[in-house]
Amino acid sequence: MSNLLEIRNVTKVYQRGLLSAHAKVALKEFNLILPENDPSILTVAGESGSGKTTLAMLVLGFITPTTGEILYRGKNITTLRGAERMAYRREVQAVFQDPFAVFNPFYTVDHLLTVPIKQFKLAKSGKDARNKMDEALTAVGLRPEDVLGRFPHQLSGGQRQRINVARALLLKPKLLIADEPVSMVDASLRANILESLKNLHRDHGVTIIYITHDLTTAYHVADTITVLYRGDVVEKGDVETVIRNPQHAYTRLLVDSIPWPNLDQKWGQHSVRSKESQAEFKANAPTP
Amino acid sequence: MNLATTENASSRNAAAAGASPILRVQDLVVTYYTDLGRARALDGVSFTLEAGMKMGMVGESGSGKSTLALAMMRMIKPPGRIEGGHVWVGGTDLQSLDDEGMRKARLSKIAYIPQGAMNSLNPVTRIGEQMVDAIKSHLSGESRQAINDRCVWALKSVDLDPGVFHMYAHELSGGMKQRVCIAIGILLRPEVIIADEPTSALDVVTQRQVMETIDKVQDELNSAVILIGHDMGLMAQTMDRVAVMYAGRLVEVATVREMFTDPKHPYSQALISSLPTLDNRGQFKGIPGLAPSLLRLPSGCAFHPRCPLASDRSRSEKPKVNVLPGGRLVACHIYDQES
Amino acid sequence: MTRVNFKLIAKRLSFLVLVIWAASTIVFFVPRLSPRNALRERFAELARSGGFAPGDIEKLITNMNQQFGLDKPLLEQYWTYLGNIIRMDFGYSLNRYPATVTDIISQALPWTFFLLLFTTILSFIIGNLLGAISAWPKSPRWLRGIATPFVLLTGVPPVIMGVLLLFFIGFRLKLLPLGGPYSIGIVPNWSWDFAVDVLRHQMLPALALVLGSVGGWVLSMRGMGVTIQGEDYVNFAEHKGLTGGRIFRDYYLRNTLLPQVTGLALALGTLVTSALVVEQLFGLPGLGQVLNNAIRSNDFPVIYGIVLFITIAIAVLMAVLEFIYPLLDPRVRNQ
Amino acid sequence: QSPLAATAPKEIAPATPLPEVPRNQTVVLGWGVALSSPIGVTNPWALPGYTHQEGNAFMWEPLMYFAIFKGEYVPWLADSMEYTDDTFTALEIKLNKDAKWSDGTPVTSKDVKFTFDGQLNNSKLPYNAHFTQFVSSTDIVDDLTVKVNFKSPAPRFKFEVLTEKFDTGIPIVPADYLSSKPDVNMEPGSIDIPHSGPYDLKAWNGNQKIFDYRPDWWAVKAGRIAEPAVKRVIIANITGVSMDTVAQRVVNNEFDSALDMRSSVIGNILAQNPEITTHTGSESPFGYLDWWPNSLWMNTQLEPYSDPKVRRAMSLVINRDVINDILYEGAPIATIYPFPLYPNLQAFADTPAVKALEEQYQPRKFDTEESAKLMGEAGFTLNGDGLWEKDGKTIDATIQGFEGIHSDIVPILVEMLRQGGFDAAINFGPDAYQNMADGKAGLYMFGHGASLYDPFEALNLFHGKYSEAIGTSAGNNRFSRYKNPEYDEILDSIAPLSSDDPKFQEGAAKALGIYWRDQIDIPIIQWLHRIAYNQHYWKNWPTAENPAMGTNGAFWAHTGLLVITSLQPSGAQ
Amino acid sequence: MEQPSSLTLFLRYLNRNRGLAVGVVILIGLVLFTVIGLITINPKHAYPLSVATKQPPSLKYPFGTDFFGRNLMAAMVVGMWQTAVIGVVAGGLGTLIGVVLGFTSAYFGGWIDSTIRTICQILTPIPVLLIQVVVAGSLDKRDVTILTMALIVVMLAWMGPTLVIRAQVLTMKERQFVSVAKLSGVGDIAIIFKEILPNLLPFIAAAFVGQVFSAVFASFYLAVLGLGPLREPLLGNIIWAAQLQGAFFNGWWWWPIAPSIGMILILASLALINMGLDELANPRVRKTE
Ligand SMILES: Nc1ncnc2c1ncn2[C@@H]1O[C@H](COP(=O)(O)OP(=O)(O)OP(=O)(O)O)[C@@H](O)[C@H]1O
Ligand SMILES: Nc1ncnc2c1ncn2[C@@H]1O[C@H](COP(=O)(O)OP(=O)(O)OP(=O)(O)O)[C@@H](O)[C@H]1O
Ligand SMILES: [Mg+2]
Ligand SMILES: [Mg+2]
Repeated sequence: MSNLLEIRNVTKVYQRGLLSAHAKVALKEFNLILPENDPSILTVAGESGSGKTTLAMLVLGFITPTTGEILYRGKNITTLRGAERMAYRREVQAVFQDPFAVFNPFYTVDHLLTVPIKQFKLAKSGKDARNKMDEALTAVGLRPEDVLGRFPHQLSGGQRQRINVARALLLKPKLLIADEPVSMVDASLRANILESLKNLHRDHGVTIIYITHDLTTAYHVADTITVLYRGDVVEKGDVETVIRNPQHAYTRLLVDSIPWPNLDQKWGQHSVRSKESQAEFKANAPTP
Repeated sequence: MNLATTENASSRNAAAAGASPILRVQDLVVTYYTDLGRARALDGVSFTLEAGMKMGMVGESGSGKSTLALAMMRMIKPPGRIEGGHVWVGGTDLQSLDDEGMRKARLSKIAYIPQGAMNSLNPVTRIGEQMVDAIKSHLSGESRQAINDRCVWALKSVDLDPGVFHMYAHELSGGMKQRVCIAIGILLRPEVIIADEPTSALDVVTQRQVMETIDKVQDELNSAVILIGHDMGLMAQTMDRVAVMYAGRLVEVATVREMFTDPKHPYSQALISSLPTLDNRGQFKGIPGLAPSLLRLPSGCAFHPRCPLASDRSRSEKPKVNVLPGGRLVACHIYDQES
Repeated sequence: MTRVNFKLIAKRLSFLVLVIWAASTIVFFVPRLSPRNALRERFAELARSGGFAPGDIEKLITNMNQQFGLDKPLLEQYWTYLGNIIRMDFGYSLNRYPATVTDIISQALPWTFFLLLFTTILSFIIGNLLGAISAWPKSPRWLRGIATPFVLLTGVPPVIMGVLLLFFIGFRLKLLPLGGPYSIGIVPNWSWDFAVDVLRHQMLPALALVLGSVGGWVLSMRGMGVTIQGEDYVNFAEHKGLTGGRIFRDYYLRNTLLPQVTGLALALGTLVTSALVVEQLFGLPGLGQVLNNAIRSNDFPVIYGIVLFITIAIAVLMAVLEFIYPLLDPRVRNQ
Repeated sequence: QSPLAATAPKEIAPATPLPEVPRNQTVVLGWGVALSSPIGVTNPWALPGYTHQEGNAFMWEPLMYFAIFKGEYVPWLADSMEYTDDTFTALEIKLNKDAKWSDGTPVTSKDVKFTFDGQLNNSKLPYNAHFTQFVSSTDIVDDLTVKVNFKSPAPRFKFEVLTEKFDTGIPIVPADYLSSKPDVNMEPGSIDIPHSGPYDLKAWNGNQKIFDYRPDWWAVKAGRIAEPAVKRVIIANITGVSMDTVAQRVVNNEFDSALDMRSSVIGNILAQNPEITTHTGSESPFGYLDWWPNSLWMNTQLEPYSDPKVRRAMSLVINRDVINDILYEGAPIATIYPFPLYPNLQAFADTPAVKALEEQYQPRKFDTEESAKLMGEAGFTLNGDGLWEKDGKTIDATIQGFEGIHSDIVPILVEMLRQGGFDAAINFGPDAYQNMADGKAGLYMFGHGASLYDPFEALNLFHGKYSEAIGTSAGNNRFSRYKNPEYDEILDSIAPLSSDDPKFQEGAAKALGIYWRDQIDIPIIQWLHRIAYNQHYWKNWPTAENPAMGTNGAFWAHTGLLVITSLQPSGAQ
Repeated sequence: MEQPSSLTLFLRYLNRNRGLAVGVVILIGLVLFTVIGLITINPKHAYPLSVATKQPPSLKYPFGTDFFGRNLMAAMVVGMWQTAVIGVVAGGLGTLIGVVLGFTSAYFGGWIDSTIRTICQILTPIPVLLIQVVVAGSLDKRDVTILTMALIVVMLAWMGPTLVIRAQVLTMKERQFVSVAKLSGVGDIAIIFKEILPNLLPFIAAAFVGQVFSAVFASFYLAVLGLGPLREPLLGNIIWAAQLQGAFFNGWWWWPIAPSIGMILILASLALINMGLDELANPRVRKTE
């Protein structure tokens, strides 16, 4: 059985200056296997600076691991060339956090959809392309005539983020990396977008790596979860188990701090043992 | 243990409910005059709040939450304009004050803790200086010692080491900065505190610490707190009352319990049911359609295009605010007859 | 906390050396690319002004070429020249031989220095205040309007400005002297009267420079100001109920002024060039006038010397500002 | 390290405060004080760097001056200076017995011999060429008598070299002081050097130069002149200052005189201050004739200027009437002669022989058609831009000139040439003179600094023996590089003759004819010095009506000493 | 939602950004003056000896005539045209070099970047105008033409745009749409030209205008020092000539006035436009829409 993606012992160290001794270990000996024929949704959670985006960038091939390797369909992604590389580019896609920054402000939002169609030769004719775009937009609940031909700033955040999801739909990737796709979106829209993502997974068998710091949505979207703390995996497993019964102290603190919109689910139910252990995890707060 | 505190708070709130409100907002109207047209960002908002109460203010982005806060502070800047309404704080009508009077009222009567504390502190002066600044602008007669004591008290109230006094903003973490802002906000023990999304940029753990700080401070001052945000979870965790805004109007105000168990307005209902909880894993129910643009609001009830219960009347007539038993406010035609 | 960062200092110093090297190299080779012979021209000029030519001009030129080392291969001259620069020895003026370039610069420098000091400070203060005021939404309308004419004045080259001032204030109104560093016949001395006399003579040239350079500051300050205006901390200051004056001073001006300080060195660069013309126009015996004469007579040691001197001054000023800046701005203090 | 550099002061500041001298005993002159000479150089033999123009003329004196507008010698250090016979091979000089240096020692034969031997033996000194050509020896007869022996007849040596007028001639230098110096060319002089002139240098910096009168000046006692009224001379620096400002400062009585003005400015100075006068009073052309008539010189060795037809064609497109009209308000300044029309030279120009030649060659003629015809003959054709062209190349007619003095005339010439089809342009760069000297360029605006008394020196400028190859320096400003044996023969035959000799007149006319025939250069204008004399504080400036000492009024010339010492107070406070 | 037409929006923008509007209006005025002038006026009259001399402004000679008999009207037209040529050539070249180097530097990074950046930084403190004066002074006068003037000006004027463009490309490069374009299979070159370059147009325009400004200023400066092509009626040359002939003193005030006002208008309009473009390019400075 072949694996779609395999991450083997990947460590990423950011070097500040050329001579600087201060190196930042953003991700430590990370391992992950995503099988090809069993698409799933995997959540990577963790507080700010824990290495989530670094992981996404590694998988997308935008940065190279310091040690370890990332295999796509059994091949190291840094060595991919020609058609294989094109296939990798096409099959591994992303939805990013900021629904504004992904649009080139110079072009209308169509650009986001037409470029991949052209580059990956997804359509036989202009008409075909237009049909495909309409189809994808409709699938995420947008009316094509409402959004096409507009500039990014003329659309709302929700609309923009859904166009992003539509782009992923259009490309029907094998692997979708969603790096905090709803953190900049209104609470009331989150549900809509996550729903689209889930549909994508269900209807097209797309494997999704859902990156978030928001455990509430993670809990709802994912099958399995990996919790990162300063580049280290502190806990991983089935979502239900991890959220309901966290083992690691950090995970417990995290889960306990989730503001559930539920009057019976108040903060402090899984109480943290002592103030000290909380202080231990006070993320990055310099002592005065 | 925490539940117990909540119980305490609610009983205290119940007691306070009888008292006369410390904050009264009436028919506040704000319009932004933009190139593309007039945007009525606040359309006759009225509510009251008693001392010691915490009210959450939720609503989609652009629904006018920050505008409301700024309007209460009389800090709407061009192209915006306050076009009507009153804000009473403890018997003073802020709209009737002259500019100097309003300046004095800020911070001493009504304090605003801004959205994005990350950038709200002057990067080139020490935190202490910024605190002293604020005190001196209001209490000219205060002695050095008194000023110092006040600052130390405020910093301690928000769980910060008094050493912060001598630090610069860039030396603090996000949570600390947010707490410094709160400390500045309470320096003059204002009667009303408005916090605009104080936690949206923080991660969950810090978020919780900040909310607990606000709680604690309020206990000490017994002022009325308005917390703006769009995270229903946060509201459920910390607030006494929740106000829901939609397109510049207040569509529902209710206690937290009522809001989560029995939302009245169709928008509130949709909002509540779209929330993920531990019990409904994997089910999503978004609100269909899109938020309207303030520039071209739908006629009648602004929510009608997305409302499953919309009637012909919703399409043509703006619903007025109905007062339901227990002081609940709902702006929907459905409840017209009940009042 | 403020540890001396030797690595940074070393880096800045080596950068400084590179700047000086680049400037001296440009200045060395450019005039030599032309087939002209400065010495011959110098003699020619002497001959013309005296109405005669020395008998054996060629022989003289050979002599002088030897004396100035101009007969050596270009590269050898270049090395000698670099060596001399390191010792701050710019050689002799061809035109005013036997005066050395260093002599000439040191005589002229005080005039230019004071003129520039005076005008830089004045235009920095006026320009930044006006710029800040014009970008500050609460400043009175008439005050905001005042900035515009100054911006337009940047379009007036210093020559034109100088001529206009001379014509109207000097010729027509006879308010200020028409030129020269001090009144004719006075011997420089350390007296109050002399200082006043000098100041009166500096007024017009300084005015010409200030009027022309204020606009630059207004513009950059305005850009800065508009940026900072929207900053949350300025808004928060208002929420805190601070008075407008205090917000303007402590929150707005302090933040906008800081980055402007770094612009000082480059502004000085432009100002020096303007001063070149203005000094000439007003007959001030400063670096500008010396340089002008040198250019006209192709007195290249003097040209090198002055251009290099100015470059070094600007580069050093830039480095100094870079070191001082952290002291002014706490944000960059520890890193 | 050069000794001159080591000893030259950087700035001369008086050790004790200078005595107060009221404005009405002070004369203020606008001039460059540190433009071409280094501060502190007062020794006439210091080199390079000495110039008499920046006030140093007030310190040094010659054997004799020449009063050009009276046409007579003014004996000075010398009482007399006579050729011993009419073959002009020896000259006897008798010095004044009262002449003294500023240190109180007398000026003697020793100093004269030292001066002459220096010029003869020191190739760096300006008159070395003259001395080596003519002088064989200088003999001391007694303390006050010197005899100069010539190798060949030198009828003009007394006038050209030993007499100071305009910017030529040599001063006598102190033998004792200079002979004690290891290298006379490297000795700055400063305030220490003994000098015979009446003014002592007191202060000198980039802004001004101050001279104070020395009451024990020998010339008063000797009866050469009355006690001067000017007790202080200040040369105020105006280097690079615009003409407007200088003019205005003259109008404001700040300056008593300043460098000469362009034609356009001088009239307005008079209009604005009635106390100011000029050589011709308030009448055009406001100036006196300088010895420096300007021509468009051409390098006659360089294509196409080597073709007399082209040279003539260029002359034919110059309209001298237009020049007079535009630049000089109709005053007849444009000229056809290579020498200034001083009385004696005017007489020469008016001789029937010269008149006949002028009729024959028509040097003043303006005729574009004839010009075009000549150009056609020379093988040129007009191109699309209306410019003469040969082998696809237009004529490089860039006029080399000097910004400060030619900025009015040269643009006009350029335009006239262009209208005549010559591809003209301007070069006022500092390399202009160099281009003239080495002959790489073809066309130059320059004066003939030669004749004052008779036409010989002017004509001698074109002698073939000075015709250097292109690339080597044209000695003594002889830019034409003209070579014509016929012409040389005429000049050689008149060289030993006195100027009043009829043979001389005849030969000179013939040479002038060749000058016109071959159009060796194109004479353009007489050179005028338009100097403003401010009479608010000082009267008795030399003008046409009041010749005073008979010199020109340029204070910067060698004769400036006579101008300043003859000034009389106007009585203004 | 109905959008106002882009023309209305543009006009409204100009109304908000008054400086830009005024600058553009002045510039259009100058261009019209030059173009109409070139059509209707005999350019020969821009040179000496073509008309009566020293005439004050009149119907026949709106700007008067000068000492040498130029019609100052014609001289202004030709001078403006030549100034424009210098400005556009020098500005264009400088900007082009800046854009190419800036992009190369920022996009490829590494040693290329550090070399280009270091060179720029090293050259920055050197007073450009002085060097230009030295260069112009060293040139053979016959070689000084309108074109060489422009080249002299370009010589040390490309560092500014290079650094600006480089900084912009660097931030652009980090923008997410570039990542998205990569994900869409767009190659490096296409990313530069199709994704990044269009967004830099306001910056490039601003850099261009800034370059034109300094080019015009520098050429004017050189001309006023008498280092320009002297026969040409460049505005600086006319002022230079007027100064040499003592125009103010002689009461020929119109002679230096016309070119001075012309130069002030050109430079002021460019300064205003540059300021306006700055506002357009920098969203933080951009006034709210
Ligand atoms: N280019 C870089 N150079 C140096 N350090 C970096 C770089 N990018 C990220 N880091 C550091 O690596 C760590 C992990 O960063 P990363 O962006 O992966 O965190 P994250 O989990 O995505 O955080 P967030 O929730 O804030 O997006 C952080 O400490 C960050 O400061
Ligand atoms: N300065 C302004 N100019 C024009 N329109 C404005 C301005 N400020 C706010 N608005 C408009 O007013 C409306 C209300 O804005 P407001 O900032 O109060 O919303 P909000 O509820 O605080 O949103 P968020 O949750 O995003 O902070 C929005 O539609 C916004 O576009
Ligand atoms: Mg991230
Ligand atoms: Mg808000």
